Amino acid sequence: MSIASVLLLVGLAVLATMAMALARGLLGPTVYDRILAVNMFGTKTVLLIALLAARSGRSDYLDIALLYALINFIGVIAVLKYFEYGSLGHPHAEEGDEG
Amino acid sequence: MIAHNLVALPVVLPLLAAAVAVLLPPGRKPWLLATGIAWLVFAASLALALRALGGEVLSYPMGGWEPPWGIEYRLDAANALLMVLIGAVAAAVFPFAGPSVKRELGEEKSPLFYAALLLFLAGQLGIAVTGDAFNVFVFLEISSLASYTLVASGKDRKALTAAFSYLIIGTVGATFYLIGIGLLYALTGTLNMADLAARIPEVAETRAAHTAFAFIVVGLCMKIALFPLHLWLPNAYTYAPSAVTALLAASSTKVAVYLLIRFVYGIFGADFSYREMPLAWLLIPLAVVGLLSTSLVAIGQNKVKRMLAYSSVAQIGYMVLGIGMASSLGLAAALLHVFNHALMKGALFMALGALVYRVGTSRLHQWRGIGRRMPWTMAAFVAAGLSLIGVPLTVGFVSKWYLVLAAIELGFWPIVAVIVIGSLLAVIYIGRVIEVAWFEKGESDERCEAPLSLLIPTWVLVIANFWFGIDTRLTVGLAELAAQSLGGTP
Amino acid sequence: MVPGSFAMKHKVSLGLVLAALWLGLSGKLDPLFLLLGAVSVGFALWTALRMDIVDRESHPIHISGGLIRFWILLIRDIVIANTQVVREILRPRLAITPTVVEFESQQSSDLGKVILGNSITLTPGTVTLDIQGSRFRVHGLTREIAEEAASGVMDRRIPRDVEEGR
Amino acid sequence: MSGIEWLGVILLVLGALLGLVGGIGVLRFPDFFTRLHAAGVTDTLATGLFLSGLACLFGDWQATLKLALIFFFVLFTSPTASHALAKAALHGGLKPWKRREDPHG
Amino acid sequence: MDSLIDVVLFAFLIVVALAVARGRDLFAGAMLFGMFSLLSAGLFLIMDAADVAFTEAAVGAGVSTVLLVAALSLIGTEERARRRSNFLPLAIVVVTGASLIWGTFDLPPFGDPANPPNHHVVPRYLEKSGEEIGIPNVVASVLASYRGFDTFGEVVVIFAAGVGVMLLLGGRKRHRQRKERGL
Amino acid sequence: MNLLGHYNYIVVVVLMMLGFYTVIARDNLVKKLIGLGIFQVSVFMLYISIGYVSGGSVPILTEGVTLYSNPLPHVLILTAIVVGVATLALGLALVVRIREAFGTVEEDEIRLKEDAEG
Amino acid sequence: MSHHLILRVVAKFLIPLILVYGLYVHFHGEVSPGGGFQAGVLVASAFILHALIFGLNKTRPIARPGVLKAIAAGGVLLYGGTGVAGMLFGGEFLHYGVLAADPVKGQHLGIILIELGVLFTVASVMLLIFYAFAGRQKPEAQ
Repeated sequence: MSIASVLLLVGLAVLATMAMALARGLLGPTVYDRILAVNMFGTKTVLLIALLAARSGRSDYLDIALLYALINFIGVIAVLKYFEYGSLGHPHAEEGDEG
Repeated sequence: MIAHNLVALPVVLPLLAAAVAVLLPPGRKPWLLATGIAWLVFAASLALALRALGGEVLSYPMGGWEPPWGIEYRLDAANALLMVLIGAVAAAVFPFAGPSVKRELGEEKSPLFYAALLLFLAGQLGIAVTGDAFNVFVFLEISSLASYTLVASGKDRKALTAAFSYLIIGTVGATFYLIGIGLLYALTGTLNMADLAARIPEVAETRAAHTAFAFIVVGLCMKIALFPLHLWLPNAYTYAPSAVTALLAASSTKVAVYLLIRFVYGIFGADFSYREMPLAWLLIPLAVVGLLSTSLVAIGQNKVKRMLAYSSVAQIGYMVLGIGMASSLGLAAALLHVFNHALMKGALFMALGALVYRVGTSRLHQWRGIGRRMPWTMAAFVAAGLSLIGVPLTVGFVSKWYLVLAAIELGFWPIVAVIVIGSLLAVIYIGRVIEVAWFEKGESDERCEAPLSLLIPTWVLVIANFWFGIDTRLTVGLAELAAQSLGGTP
Repeated sequence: MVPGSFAMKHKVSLGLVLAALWLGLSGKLDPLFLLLGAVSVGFALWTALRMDIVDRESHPIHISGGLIRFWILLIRDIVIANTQVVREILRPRLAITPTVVEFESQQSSDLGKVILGNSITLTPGTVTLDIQGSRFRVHGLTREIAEEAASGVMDRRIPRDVEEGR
Repeated sequence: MSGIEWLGVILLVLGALLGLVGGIGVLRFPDFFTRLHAAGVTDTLATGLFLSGLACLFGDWQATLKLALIFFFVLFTSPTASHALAKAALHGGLKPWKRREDPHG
Repeated sequence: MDSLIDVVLFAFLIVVALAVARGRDLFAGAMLFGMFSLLSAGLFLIMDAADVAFTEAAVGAGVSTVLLVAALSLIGTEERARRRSNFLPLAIVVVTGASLIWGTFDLPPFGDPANPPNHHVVPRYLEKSGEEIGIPNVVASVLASYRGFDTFGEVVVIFAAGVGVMLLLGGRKRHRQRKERGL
Repeated sequence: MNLLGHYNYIVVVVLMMLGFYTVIARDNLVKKLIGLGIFQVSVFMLYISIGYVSGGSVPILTEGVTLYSNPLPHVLILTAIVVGVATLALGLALVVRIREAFGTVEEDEIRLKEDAEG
Repeated sequence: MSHHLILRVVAKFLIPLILVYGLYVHFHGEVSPGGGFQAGVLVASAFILHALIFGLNKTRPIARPGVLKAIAAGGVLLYGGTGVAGMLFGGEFLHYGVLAADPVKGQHLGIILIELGVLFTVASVMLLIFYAFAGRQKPEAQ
């Protein structure tokens, strides 16, 4: 068993997890389930990219994973904000720090 | 230094000026800047055209990297003709835009509006001179994005939907083009047009080359608005602000026609396009059907702007007819008609803009007696209309004459008949406007001529219609030179 | 929020953190890249100050001693909780009893609440649903897990010095 | 394979298996809130094991640092996103599923 | 290793694209589009296009999603069921796709180092850019120097989009006037 | 012709056509834009497939590596991705304005409203 | 969303890190994947995160639309200006080799300048576009 084949197997496991997340995203039923699925899909992709980086032995690929970990968060926040307030600009709620 | 970089300047200047325009305060300044730039571009393109007329081919390596490694700008007779055309139309339309746009849209957004106008101009010029197939895509998108914006800034809410369908069709067209270029790149490994032309014969037998050709042609035909793919055009022209319509009608589709010519003759070669691929069987029927049917539709319109828009689709039929004939003469006629149609449609839409400036609408029934109230403006409209019909001594006559000659040369008599019928249909729709404007009685006879700032640019273009109708040395010379260098016969 | 030297301390700490981040990412020590790094850190610091986001909340340098112990215990908790949840998932017939519990936390500072809330969420099996004042609402996968979360073990573990300056 | 590589492989496999289990949970559990817990499994321990396994295989300090950074970010953002999501769902009127009283709610 | 992961990723992509084509929820469409970009970023990475993957991840996951969500917050997310017949679009798509597949059959083999693109123009970039430009990332040197003019065009495209969006969405005054006239 | 060696191209074409179908078959304007995005991204995949060299490495000059993937398609696609986002942004801005002006983003309903206006 | 306690604290913590990371991606574009465009997106997304959590009204004074517009135009002008400088020094448009005595140094200088131009334009335009969408109010139901 070489490292390459281990990486392949592990990669397939990650892909299987992604498939399950995708299935949840398509099944729903609520919109929150979908967002959850997308978020999970995102973290798994980060792992997949990190795995690909390990395969090629290039640490600079990890930058992509890092970028994605950061950006994914912003996307989820934007979606949530939309669901809570219906608008991304949302002028009020400056006060009242605790919700 | 200027002489060395002259090829790049017409593209670089408006691009930089667009960035500057955004920074200017709302008001007249952005307009003045844009106009100045347009004149500079026109001057530069004339200087270039004179050099091209001498048979010179100028190659300019962007970034100092010689082709095929870098992006080449390449000026020969065909693009020189196109550059003069774009420069001339811009030089006339930009001054016209000032008062017209101020009336139609207000001044608060003028920095952004003129930035978009300059970007559009730069995009068109970039497509015209670039010698790199991918660079074409980039500039196609610059000018397209700018033109979607410009169309959408029209007053009527339908301008928005018109711009949206333009965006969808335009992007699909550009993506088809991109697919074609990708396949060509996979086959030849180059993006430089001259290099492509040299390497395509080796792979001409492959199916991938045929597919690439098909995708490029179909993609460009969407941009050209060739008959069944023309549905975006009438609305876009009708609801855009007048100055924008004049500019779009005069240059946008023309640049796409030029690209089609460049690919069909210059890159794939007439031999491949007409022997290997049945291009003539595609183009000529579509052109004929499109020409006749849209001319008929134009007659039925009650808005003059929409009528002219349909007439534009019909006129595209003439150009495509010229391309489809696959002869040097036909190609020269097509190039000539590209130039001449830009002059006449530019003049027509500007005259129309001047009329709308006072009347407020282009609905025909509200134009009763307008000829007596705005004689000079209406006279410009009629003069340009005569050119559209193809009356001798106008540019319209020159290009149709060459088209007829090309058809006769090949013995395509039915096509001669189609050209004549098309002209007769143009007589009908232009005649309707003349009838309403001069021979029907309006509510008042008070004189209300359009302001000189609109009239002068309009008349400049109208006079150009006659000038190039009489003195055809520059245009015919360039067109024939281009047709020769592109190699018209299969 | 906190004037004077206290705020300065946070600026310096943020600057150090950012510089460390740059060096770690870049791994290059030649002058050009160090200069670029200084520029980048300067820009980020300047923007952060303009955004007014440099304070004790975002840079809790005042918590020191208990933090390591807290982390170790948290990691242990996470591992244990994971095995619990995995067992629930893999049970042939689902036996979960989802429960929502509410409890009062002793944390008075926002930072303390955030640490508690995120720690609860980080441990699988429990998710912080809402924080109202000092009242936490937590969703647990089973009743036992939820009740354990409400018992306040985690709450008491958070270092006291989070509260400093309040 | 050297010792550290063995360690890396074991960690990786463990992480991937844990992730799979989380995925099964996300599919199996009856409602959104319970699925959140299953997703939490894949976010915390699975990610941690996986990334540390990769760090062992890389054996390069810069890669290790970047992997640690990724883990650190995931550790910060994932519970935050989960919490925000749960809060939004509650706010949006989603009722947690309960055994016995209403098995399909 | 590559080809297996490749196949699975492609399968995901097809599922996602089908879901977009068939689904009715615009919001789900936006999220699926984000996933699509992300998966394609993974594929780009497998095919050694790290810079492209980077950009696609940044754009697809970040910009596009945020923009789509922002726009949907102004538009609403429900999509009405379709009434027209699907026949014509389907026919167009099948014809286009079939011709494209027909055309790609005799493209040079996938991944073969002997393919023409690898022997014309590009060798110069790979062999000389080190000494001519002096930076190791060949994509960056081609992007910024050899084909710097394309990149200038790219910047201008972004700028043009900014100008367009500001012209269309900036300022509320004109919008109200239009609505009164329009309706 | 070699089906296995070309499955990459075939799948990419299928993806393109799914996107293209969404553009031309759906009435919802936002859906059209999403379809357009998928269409474009699939074309990008075609380009990257063309540039792939099996056994090659990412085109960042590294000592000891001689076989690199073709960097030129990467450069082209970087530009094209940017063009894609720009188009998406502008298209969405247009859709927002259309929604404000017509109260709907379904193409056929808009057309009905337009025709009613004449 | 600023009453989201946890989000607020985490965002405060993350924003500076995203900024530094974005600039790292920018400046290391020559040796590893990345460059002006990706960095521009990252920098813009740091501000977008701020706007999402603290509200657009808090972000606008920090990155004012007027200033952003100037930066966007400035980026294009910086790129174009570098090109024009190539012309002025006797080369072609965007010929960086002539910018310094040693062509390789010139190339380096030119690339740094144009990448900065890309960064400026992309970051500011992305943010401006976000402002344009998020700052608009939803039309009343019709």
